Amino acid sequence: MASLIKCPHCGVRPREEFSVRGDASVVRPSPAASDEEWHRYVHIRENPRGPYREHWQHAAGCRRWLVVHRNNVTHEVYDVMDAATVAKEVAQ
Amino acid sequence: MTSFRLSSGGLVSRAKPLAFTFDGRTMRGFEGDTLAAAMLANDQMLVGRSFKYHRPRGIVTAGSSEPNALVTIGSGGRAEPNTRATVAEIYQGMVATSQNRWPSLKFDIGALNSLLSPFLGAGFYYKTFMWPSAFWEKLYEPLIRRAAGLGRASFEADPDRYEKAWAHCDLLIVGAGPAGLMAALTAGRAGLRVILADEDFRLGGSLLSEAVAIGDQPASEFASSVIAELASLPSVTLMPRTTVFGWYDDMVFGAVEGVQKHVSVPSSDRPVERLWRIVAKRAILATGAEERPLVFGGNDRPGVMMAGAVRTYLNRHAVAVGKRVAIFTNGGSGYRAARDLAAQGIEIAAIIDGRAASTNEAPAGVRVMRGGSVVATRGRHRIEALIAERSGYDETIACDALAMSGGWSPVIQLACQRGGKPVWSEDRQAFLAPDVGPQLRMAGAAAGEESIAVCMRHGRDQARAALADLGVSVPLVVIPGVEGETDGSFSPLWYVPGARDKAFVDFQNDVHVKDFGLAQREGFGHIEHTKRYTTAGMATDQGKLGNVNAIGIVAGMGGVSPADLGTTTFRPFYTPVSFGALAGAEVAERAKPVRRSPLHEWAKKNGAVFVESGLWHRSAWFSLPGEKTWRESVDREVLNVRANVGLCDVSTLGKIEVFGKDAAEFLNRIYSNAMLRLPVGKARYGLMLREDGVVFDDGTVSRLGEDHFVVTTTTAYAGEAMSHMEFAAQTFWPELDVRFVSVSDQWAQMSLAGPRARDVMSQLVEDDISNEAFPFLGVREVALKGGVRARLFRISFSGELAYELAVPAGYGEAVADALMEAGSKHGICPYGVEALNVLRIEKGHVTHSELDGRTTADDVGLGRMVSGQKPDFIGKRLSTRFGLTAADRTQLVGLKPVDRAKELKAGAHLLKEGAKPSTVNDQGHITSACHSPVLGHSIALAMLKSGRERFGEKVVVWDGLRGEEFQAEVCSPVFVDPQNRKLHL
Amino acid sequence: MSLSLQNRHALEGHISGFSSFSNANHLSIVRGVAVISILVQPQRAEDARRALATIAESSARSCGPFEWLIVSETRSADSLLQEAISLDAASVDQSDGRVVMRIAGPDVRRILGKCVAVDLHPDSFAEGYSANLLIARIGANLARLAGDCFEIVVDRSNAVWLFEELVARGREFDLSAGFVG
Amino acid sequence: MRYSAFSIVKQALSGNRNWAPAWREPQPKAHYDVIIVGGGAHGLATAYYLAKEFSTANIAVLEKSYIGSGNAGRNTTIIRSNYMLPGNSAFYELSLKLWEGLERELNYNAMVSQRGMVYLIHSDSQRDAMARAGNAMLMNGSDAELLDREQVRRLLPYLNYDHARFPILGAFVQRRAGTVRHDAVVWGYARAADSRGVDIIQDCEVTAIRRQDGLVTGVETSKGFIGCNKLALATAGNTSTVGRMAGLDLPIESHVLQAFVSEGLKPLIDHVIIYGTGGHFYISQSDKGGLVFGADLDGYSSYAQRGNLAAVESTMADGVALIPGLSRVRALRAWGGIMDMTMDGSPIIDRTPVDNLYLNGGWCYGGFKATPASGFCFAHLIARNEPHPVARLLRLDRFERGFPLDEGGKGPQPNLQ
Repeated sequence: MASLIKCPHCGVRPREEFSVRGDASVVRPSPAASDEEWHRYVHIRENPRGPYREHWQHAAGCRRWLVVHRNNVTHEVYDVMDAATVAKEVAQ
Repeated sequence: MTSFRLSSGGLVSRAKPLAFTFDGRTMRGFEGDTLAAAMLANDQMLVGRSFKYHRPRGIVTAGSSEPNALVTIGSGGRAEPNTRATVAEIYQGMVATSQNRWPSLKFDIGALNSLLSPFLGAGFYYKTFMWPSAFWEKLYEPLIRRAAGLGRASFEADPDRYEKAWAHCDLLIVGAGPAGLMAALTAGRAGLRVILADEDFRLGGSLLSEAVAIGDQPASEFASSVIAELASLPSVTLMPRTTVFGWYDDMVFGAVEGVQKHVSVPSSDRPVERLWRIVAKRAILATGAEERPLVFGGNDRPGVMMAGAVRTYLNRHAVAVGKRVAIFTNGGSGYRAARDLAAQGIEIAAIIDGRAASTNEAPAGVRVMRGGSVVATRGRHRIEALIAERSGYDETIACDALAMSGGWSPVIQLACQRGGKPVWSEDRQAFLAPDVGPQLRMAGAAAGEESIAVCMRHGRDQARAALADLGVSVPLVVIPGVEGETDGSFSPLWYVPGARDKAFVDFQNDVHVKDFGLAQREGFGHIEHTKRYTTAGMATDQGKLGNVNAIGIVAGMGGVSPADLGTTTFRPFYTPVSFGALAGAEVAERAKPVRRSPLHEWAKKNGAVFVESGLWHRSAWFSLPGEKTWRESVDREVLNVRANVGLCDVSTLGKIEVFGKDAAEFLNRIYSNAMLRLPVGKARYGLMLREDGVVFDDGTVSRLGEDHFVVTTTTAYAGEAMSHMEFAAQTFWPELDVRFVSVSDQWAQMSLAGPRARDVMSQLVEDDISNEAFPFLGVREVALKGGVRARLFRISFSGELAYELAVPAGYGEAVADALMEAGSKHGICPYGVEALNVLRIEKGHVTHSELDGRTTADDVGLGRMVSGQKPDFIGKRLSTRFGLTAADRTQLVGLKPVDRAKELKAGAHLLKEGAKPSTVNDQGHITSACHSPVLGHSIALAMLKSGRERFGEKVVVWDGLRGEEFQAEVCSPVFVDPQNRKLHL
Repeated sequence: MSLSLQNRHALEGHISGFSSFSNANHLSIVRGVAVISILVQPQRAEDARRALATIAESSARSCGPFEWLIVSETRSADSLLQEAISLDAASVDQSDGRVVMRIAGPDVRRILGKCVAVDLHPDSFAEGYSANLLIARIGANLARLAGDCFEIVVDRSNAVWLFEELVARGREFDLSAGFVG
Repeated sequence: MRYSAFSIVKQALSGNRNWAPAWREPQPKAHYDVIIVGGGAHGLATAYYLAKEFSTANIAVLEKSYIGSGNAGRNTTIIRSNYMLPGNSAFYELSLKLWEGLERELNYNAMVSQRGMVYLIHSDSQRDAMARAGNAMLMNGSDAELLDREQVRRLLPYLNYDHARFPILGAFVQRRAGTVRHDAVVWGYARAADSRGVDIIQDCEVTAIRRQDGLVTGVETSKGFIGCNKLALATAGNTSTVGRMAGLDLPIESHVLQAFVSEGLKPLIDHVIIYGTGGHFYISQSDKGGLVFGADLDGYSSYAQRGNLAAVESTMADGVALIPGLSRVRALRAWGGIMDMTMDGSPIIDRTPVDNLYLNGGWCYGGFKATPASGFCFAHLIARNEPHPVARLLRLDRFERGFPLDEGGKGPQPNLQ
């Protein structure tokens, strides 16, 4: 994953085409959520070793945000999905 | 004369002699020689001095693991220190120079260190040089630094070019020896995309050094015929002179190709080196095996060489390393060397075999001392004799070279670069590659195989297995028989007891067996500690020769198996890679891409001085004849804008076109201020926050239609703002119908500012742009005379009556010319970003100097732009955290020096009067400062604790860095037209 | 004030040192190309993809799952924007914001292999395929027009940079360059 | 055994056979007053200062591998204190002062070399930011200077002045900054701590933290259970993993940062040089002759201790852009360290919601230079149960309360810090 990422829209692309934002497991709380929930969303990270979901943008390609599901020890990629698809699933 | 060129044979082109120099002495070699081979042919065995003790050192290997024969090749900007003579291909006129010696290679003052060696054991420097402490930097350290290091690098500019490329294949094969060739043939004949890479300039690997026959051909001819077939296959790419130095994630291999390292005068049309990123579906490492030195007393004397290297020089280069060669071995390799040497009529002084018994046969008439060992060597700059010991009896044997072999270590580095640990094999007495999955397979000697015949079959079979993974089945390549191979097995011998001199493990770093003992005694028993404490394995060869011996020795000292000790970690680069190759063409002015404004040429012809701004070149100011300083130009531009009118290129602003029925709702959530009910035909200043409530970026939002907006961002944040909006649209609110695309490049955008702006603009625009028809913050599409459609925005950064005109980029220059012409009678001038900055400071407008990623909207006086009404927008919730709303936060203020002659500078801090400069007393700092030509003195914007309550107070501007301390008066940050009358003219 | 406004190509004044003949490997800078961006809602992407392929005298270049560039040498941007309306797509003229280059010749893959990371083997980058990607460190759209002919659509501000990079990478193969159209 | 020139001579005369081990290899006791998890430079320094300055007896340092196996041995060895914000500046300045006396303090030559740091300036806004930081440092009693372009050219004539993509406008200089031999810091603190009775236990991995009634009672390890009165975590690279054993929620994301060393060369570069606008690159030369250099995070969450080629290439390119003469110098080795990046780029030395559990972590890539102050302040916190004055803002709750220490102004995005 650190050299090549398979974009679900564009195919295999070099890491240089992507920018990384961070943990994709945190979900933006609703406006009604507590201060504590908002703080945790912005600041607290589980930061596990092993399987991990991370937001990457295919910045020099389709410009879609992706959820890269991968292992942060072996760098193996399990799958890459469009982040909007994931967000809609989470919302349901 | 001891080492010499044979009168015939070898794989060199005797018809192509080449002259080169070593330390000023002219020597001759042939095309096909390495520098080491050619030096040996010229009887030059002494090539360098060791790192610590400056002991004389000779050529040890015939390949990339060479620890000693490091020379500087070339001169001036082409000087390359630490180049291994054993791999450097000679060319006509090559200049090679020895290193780490003074005044000369033969007489080196540094060799006195040898006398001090009892005091210079591992880690001695940690224990001394501590007093007095000031002496470390001034005396001890400079001495150590001068003594350390190897070659000398040049700071002269490199005249040559480099570049990078990508390659893709089904099967990458690293190493073109017996296994690699058969693997390539197997996959190539089946039509697969194959890349066969080898660090050598001639493909064939060990077959080039062998005297055996394969089928009915000599080994090297067999190799040539296979290579010829591979070259004829369209899907096969042969890459000689290409070192695969790293295995990275996702089957990407880094490799460096020497394109013109072997030519006298490189062509400027091609690079000297090319970096390859090779993407392979499968890979086979057929990287061979490294012969292990034997660790015995005096094993570093010039003339002591690896047995395999002796054979390479003999069979491939037709160079005999000596006339009377002794052999010290613990396996079959020594006997092979003896056989090949004898076949060329070289005298064998003796074979000293560390094993009590073996099946290996010596050539007829050669004495074999079984169960013997070498305990010392003699000779000054070259071995003259060795002292062998057997059963307690010494014997001095005269020789002029000593071929040693301690067995073989498979070359597995690449396979272990991604976390896999080498696995000790009791059976092979070697570390083998771990199972790293089916994508990467080891073949041949790299997998621990021994004979050529087995390696060839293994290469073929591993290729078949790799292709089977890819779902391809291929026919068997028929492999001819190998004649004349002998048993190459060995028994491990980590070090030879009874050494009478230092027994080196790491030649280059001068690490000998006693250093390991000391490290053990002092508690540095973990192999990583041993490495770091003794520096074994940290030289330019990265322990290729010595590490396995080091592990064997340390394991022995601890009474454990090498399996228990493990290895140190293999990391890129397999062999060192030049900065140039890794940088490629990204050098000098082309280090980063350059973006050009569509008004670049217009600015240039108007005398612009450009400044780097991110990747852009922007016009900083426009110099007129007679103006001596940039300040003169900027002051003139500012005054002209305030008095008449000026034209500024603002094309670099980010411009994003936003569409969709939810576009307004989306922008309302992205910006902290209200956007939902922005009328069509109107622009609004907008503020974006980060989710933590701190200001992210600012810009304008213009509504072009009910569902159609165009927003601008700052130049610096254009990319980030776009990504931020995309992230929000795609992951927070994918249900909204909002679509946007960057139109930054479509529009040339210019700001026309000043009281005469309308007079100028109206000459170009067909539409009515009177103040009534087109008031402040109006936006509309207009038709320019001449038929071009444009967008006109009545917005102002300068505080003057101003327009921003956006025209299709190709018309930018023509329109700017037309504005200049229309403005000529109104006194128009072009102005740059420096004047723009002065204009905005005078007006108290913030930029990223104030919005520095720590400030809130309220800090910079824009608290009203954070809507309390909207249910949700990015940054809303965390913007109310206690610390972000604390009363003593710094706030934006203006500053005027009390003594008007003083110059305020950004970065100065603020103190209360009478307060000592200290962190506790720090009241804030100046964010932006300039000379205001309107006010006639220096002004500044500053962040000051509770600043808005302190207008009129005098504070001390403290700038210890530049030796300034003076009073300034706190004032409103708006220095010019605080009632904004001019905006509405 | 009467005006006659000239459109200036981004590479005007930047192409020099080449003879008027093209070599086997040649880089053409195409003038007067209409380029528009098309953006559709995700649920309409499939319909749009099919419809875009039918727009006369133009080619659709894929930029992302819901975004295309429509490129035409013969039609005007306005007429292409009209087509977009019938597709219920958002569209915007980018003709001045993009520069179109074509690179062709027997060594074109070797030249482009120095600039792009994707595999240009016809099995993976077939004729008619197009995509946004990094080329010589900047983003652009690359399309394969034929076996040894590729078209690049690049942002205007990056056009000089990309042109210079391609020329430098092509020196080894005698790449020539010039305007067409 | 005291180290000195005399001891070297004396030992040499007896064949170097009588050197004592630098530290013992004790078996863990059943219980300690303080257990420090993590035998890196910070953990060992903490143990040393606890024993020496705060008279704490009965301390153990538990290391899962060999001491110094983490980031202590994977950095670019630079020490400096050019921090701008209150909360960081005093802390890093204390660290620099402690470095200055380290050798005599430890009787171990860690080769603290105050070679000076030259941070290049390539834009007006960068100069303004540097001036702000420099004045903050001077106010705090540290040293800082601004050089103009010609002064930089005289000091470092080999930089790219005439063909630079981003011209050099000047430089920010801290003369007291420099380099330290990183492994020697680990060994020096270990030896000094050991001599004060600290048990350094290697190959002892903590697998669980045992708690009872809201307090830590000890740790489960690969060598069995070990009890303690106070538990202190200094496990950079694994802060989240170990913290989770005690239920800590941390504002940390772990990233990989690569560093590099070149082949050994005769003295070439005499300073620490940093290039930070337009590109990113920092370099110094070790006493052994290798150029030690690095640049940015690879940019993604990783515990792999190895990086990707793209980051290698951009590092080298920025290096050649700055120093064209590096073109033909060869890089020898690349390695990766795990950076525990916080949400503001600054570290944490604080108590935790568990009363007798203390946290030292989130060092981002500033951990090495912080070693002495980190150890000193952490020891203070553990012994006195209150923060050392210079570390009082390095709090865990600063994010929730809105007091981030964001030197870079990048916001809560760890890979940009």
